[in-house]
Amino acid sequence: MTARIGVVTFPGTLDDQDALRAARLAGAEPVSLWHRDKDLKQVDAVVLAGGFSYGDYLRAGAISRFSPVMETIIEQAKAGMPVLGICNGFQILTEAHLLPGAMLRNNHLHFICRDQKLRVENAGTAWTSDYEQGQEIQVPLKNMDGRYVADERTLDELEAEGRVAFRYLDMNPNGSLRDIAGITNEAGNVVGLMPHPEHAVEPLVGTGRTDGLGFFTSILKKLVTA
Amino acid sequence: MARVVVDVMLKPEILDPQGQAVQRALPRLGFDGIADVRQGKRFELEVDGPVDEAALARIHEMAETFLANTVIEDFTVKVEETSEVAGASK
Amino acid sequence: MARVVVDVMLKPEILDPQGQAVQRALPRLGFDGIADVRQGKRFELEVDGPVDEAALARIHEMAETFLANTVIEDFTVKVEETSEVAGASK
Amino acid sequence: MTLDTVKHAAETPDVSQPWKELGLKEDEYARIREILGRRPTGAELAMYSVMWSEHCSYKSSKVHLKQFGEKAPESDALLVGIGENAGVVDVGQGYAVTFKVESHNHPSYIEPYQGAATGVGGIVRDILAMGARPVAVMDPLRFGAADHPDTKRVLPGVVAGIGGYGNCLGLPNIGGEVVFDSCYQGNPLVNALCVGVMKHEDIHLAKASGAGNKVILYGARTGGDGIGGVSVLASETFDSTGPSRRPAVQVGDPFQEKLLIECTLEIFRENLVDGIQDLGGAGLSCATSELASAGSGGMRVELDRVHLRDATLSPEEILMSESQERMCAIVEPDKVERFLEICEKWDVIATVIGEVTEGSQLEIFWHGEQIVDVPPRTVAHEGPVYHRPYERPSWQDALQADDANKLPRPATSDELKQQVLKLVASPNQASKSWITDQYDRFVQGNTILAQPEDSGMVRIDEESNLGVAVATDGNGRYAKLDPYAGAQLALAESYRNVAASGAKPLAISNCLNFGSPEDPAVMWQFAEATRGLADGCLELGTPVTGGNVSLYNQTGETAIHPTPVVAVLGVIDDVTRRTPMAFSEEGQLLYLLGETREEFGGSAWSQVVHDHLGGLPPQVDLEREKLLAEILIAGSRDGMIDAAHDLSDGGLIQAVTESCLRGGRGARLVVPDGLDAFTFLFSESAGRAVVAVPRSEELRFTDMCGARGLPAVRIGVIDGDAVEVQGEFSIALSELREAHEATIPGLLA
Ligand SMILES: Nc1ncnc2c1ncn2[C@@H]1O[C@H](COP(=O)(O)OP(=O)(O)O)[C@@H](O)[C@H]1O
Ligand SMILES: [Mg+2]
Repeated sequence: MTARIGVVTFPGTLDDQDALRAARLAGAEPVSLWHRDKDLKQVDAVVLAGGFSYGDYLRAGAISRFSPVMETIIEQAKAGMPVLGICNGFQILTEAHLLPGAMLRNNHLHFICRDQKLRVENAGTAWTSDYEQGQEIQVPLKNMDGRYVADERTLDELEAEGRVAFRYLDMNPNGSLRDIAGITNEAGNVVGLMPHPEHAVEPLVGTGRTDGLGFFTSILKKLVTA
Repeated sequence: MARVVVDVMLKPEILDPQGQAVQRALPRLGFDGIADVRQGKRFELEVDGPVDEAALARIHEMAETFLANTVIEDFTVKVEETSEVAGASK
Repeated sequence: MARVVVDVMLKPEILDPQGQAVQRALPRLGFDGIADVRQGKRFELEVDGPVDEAALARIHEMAETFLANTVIEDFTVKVEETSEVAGASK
Repeated sequence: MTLDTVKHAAETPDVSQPWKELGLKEDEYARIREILGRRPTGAELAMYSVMWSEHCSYKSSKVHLKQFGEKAPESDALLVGIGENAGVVDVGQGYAVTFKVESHNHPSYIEPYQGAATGVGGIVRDILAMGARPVAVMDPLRFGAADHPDTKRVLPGVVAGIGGYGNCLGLPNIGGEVVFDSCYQGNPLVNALCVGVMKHEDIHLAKASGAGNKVILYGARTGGDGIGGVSVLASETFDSTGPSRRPAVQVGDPFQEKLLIECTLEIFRENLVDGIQDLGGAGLSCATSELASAGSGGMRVELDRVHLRDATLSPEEILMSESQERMCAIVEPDKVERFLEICEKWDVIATVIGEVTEGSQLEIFWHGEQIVDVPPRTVAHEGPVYHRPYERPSWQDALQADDANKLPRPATSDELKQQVLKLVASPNQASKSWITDQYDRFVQGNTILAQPEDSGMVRIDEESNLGVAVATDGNGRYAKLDPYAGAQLALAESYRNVAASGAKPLAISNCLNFGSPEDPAVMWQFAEATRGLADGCLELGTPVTGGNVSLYNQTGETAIHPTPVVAVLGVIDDVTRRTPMAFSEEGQLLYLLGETREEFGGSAWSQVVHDHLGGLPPQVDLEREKLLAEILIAGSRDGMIDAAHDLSDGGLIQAVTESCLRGGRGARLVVPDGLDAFTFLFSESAGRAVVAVPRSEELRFTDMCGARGLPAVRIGVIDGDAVEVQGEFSIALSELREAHEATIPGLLA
């Protein structure tokens, strides 16, 4: 039996199909979840996909965070269910205070789309166990509000506890503090990052790399062996 | 140093998708009784030197030509007094 | 119908590239003497019914939980009087 | 305020009406009276005036555009031709692809962000209205001089608008163009293209039939957008208590459009619509009259049912409003409930505003009183047709006589090298990644190729790997020198770009950007360009599926260069066989395909080095283009070539530089016998491409070219980290990269 990975569609979510495809390619059973339903259809893990939910109006993720599906997700995440937030999903997780800090407009004020190099700083989370600690990967990045900020104390804490999960390499594309590309919660089940692993799962499309598949194989292994 | 605030809002007849999205979300969050929401920009300018007529005229021009796009936006210029609970003048 | 204005600004310690970009452009456009610019958001809420203590308390809560993200932003709530040259209260 | 009802109009024949202010000519107004047998009501006048405008009626261009139909090549690929929202092409395996380019030039000058954003929104709805899921966008752009201060206002706004809207819709941007020329200073061109995919059986048309079927308006509320002109009517026909000024600018809400797309696709999936039309220019006037005109019966609309954003709008204004993100559907009565349910699911407002009737008239009511009673065809399809006078301009001969081939050429190798560096750094030839990095090219996970590749390519079937490729091109400088040849060169270049990626060109769309049709010289350019394009399409066997005309692109007496932008759509059976442009394998051989002549008229070299425009553009040989395309496609399919890049602006050296930079490898080039280094590097002869051939395939490849009669000459090898032209110069890749990539950020950042 394989694991069921749910992908939430909010109004304005864009990368839900890609996340479902990535889950399928990794061998999981992809399940679509709808923002108005509190019911998670018995999924084992949830991906909050990228896009512009509610147009990114007010603040990216600010409106989605209050949707019915999030009520259940917040509750379940606190109880240990694995949740991965990609881009807009990461923004939703910070707005929901499942992850600390906040996401702001890129420091150069433009949308940026590029092939981005990252270092996996924590290979111990639910979503990164298939990577080596310190492994360098390259996946697409595309965002308008990708600048990660938090106060110094929080940043120090994140560093000290190894909760900076990914760091930008070569170039910081949006002004994120301490080159942070993604973080995890204390328990390691909730992970958020700006770049898009779900766009790097097939050799031909996008940038032609498959460096992102590891997120989905990591969680699958964890769930199936659990 | 004095502070001048320029508020820029979409003209009333122009679609404000952001304000609409906020308004539509409010009842879901349990906030009723808000008939309309418009979202605009607020610029806080710290001015060197005195905020006299001439300075205000320049800021007005700056708002008109740069801070606001008067094809779709209106603006107001106010001098902010030192206190937070300040009076405002146009 | 009364209008309540919520102003949301980034906390002073948070980098504001939008404000900076505005400030950097000013000298090029011939506007000197502006030492700093911060850009924030202004929400104009049209409130059904009276804006009494209770209503203001609700709006304050709405600002705190929704209109602003207090991790990075500060906000103020003001009732706007009918006149344009209005007094402001926090 | 008295309502100008049909009854009132019949009783008051002598009321004076502001037809002139609405842009109608005296004879046009007379014709409206003749059609109706009375004076039009205010609402009718509003409808006719906007539907008979140049933009909606194509009254100046129609007689020329006819050729696209008359000269259409035989093609089994065309499922829906010109005349619908967009043409539809059969790409095999049961799939149909629809694509179209449109302009949003004037609005983008006034308000760059919103003008460009709503341009994207509009073309996406056109594609959606055909029944297709939009899968990609492209944006051919023209701006004034790169260093002009106003370009700094217009360009960043336009780019942010295109990105802001397209990114938020989740449509990958897979290509476009950015060209600078002072002729576009007061008239930037913002063209936008969208591609959509569906199954054959999903094709939908814009027609209203079946008496009793409901007319549903859904999407955004209707506000006062884009009706500046019609307000004249509100204030002149009636008392002036209403708001005096309406905004001419429309503001887009891409979030709303995203919901509209998903909602509409779900409605299609459940087969709930009979006919459908997007609301674009001329809003409800256009949608209702076109749906009724194309259908079998009449239509009755209760205009007061329309959901408004601004309660003070007059009925005329509601009819004219160009509020974005709206669609109009014809739905059978028993399907209405489900239709509305789906709209509710997606938070989309929907209203039944009328129904299809037995009659033949379009009738519109306002709180029970009739304000419109017209034969819909007379509004939508039988507008005025002009045979505007045209004449070859007196200056054309002198322009062509000013031969670019006689310009001074570089005298030394060092000068040659300096000119190469100047060329690759010039704004038109420089890297556009500062712009294209603001566009999402990965979303939907099907992008095979995107900028800066020759064409944009998306996979449309994950199982079979079927894909489509699209390229857009247009060279206003060539077209200025010779509009007939210029249009064919745009076609040829776009065709070549698609083939260079390994796809087979099938059909075209176009956007014809010209000056004022009232100027006989401009009209001549237009006539020549359309004739050239129609002849070219016939010869290449690629039918025109649709397009758009933008006239009056001029400042005072000065028109822009005639700028026909041509988009070619191609199909590739297996996207794993696509040919990228990057030279990435050390040791592979470089072949130049086609024939190089001394052709510098309109060239990038003549512009960059001499600021010159004169002479004749490169010769067109469409038979050769076809042959070249066949070789490029066969070479890709059979694994004989690993990279290909077509030659166009800037000639060979530009193409080699781009391919080397993309692959991060250098090249050693040898000037072939019979050519001098200057001509070899800078000539812009058409019908050429450079390809990288693995050594093991060399013989097979040259045999194929030899057998087919395509000139193919070995010009060098991929090697090292410099571009070296033997006996002339060597430039390090790092230096080329700096030259090529620093320009645009330097101008705009
Ligand atoms: N505005 C734009 N949007 C997207 N892609 C663009 C844009 N402008 C240029 N490009 C891309 O940059 C590349 C180079 O452009 P160009 O030099 O015009 O190509 P070509 O000479 O093949 O027509 C192409 O892939 C083109 O699609
Ligand atoms: Mg090309």
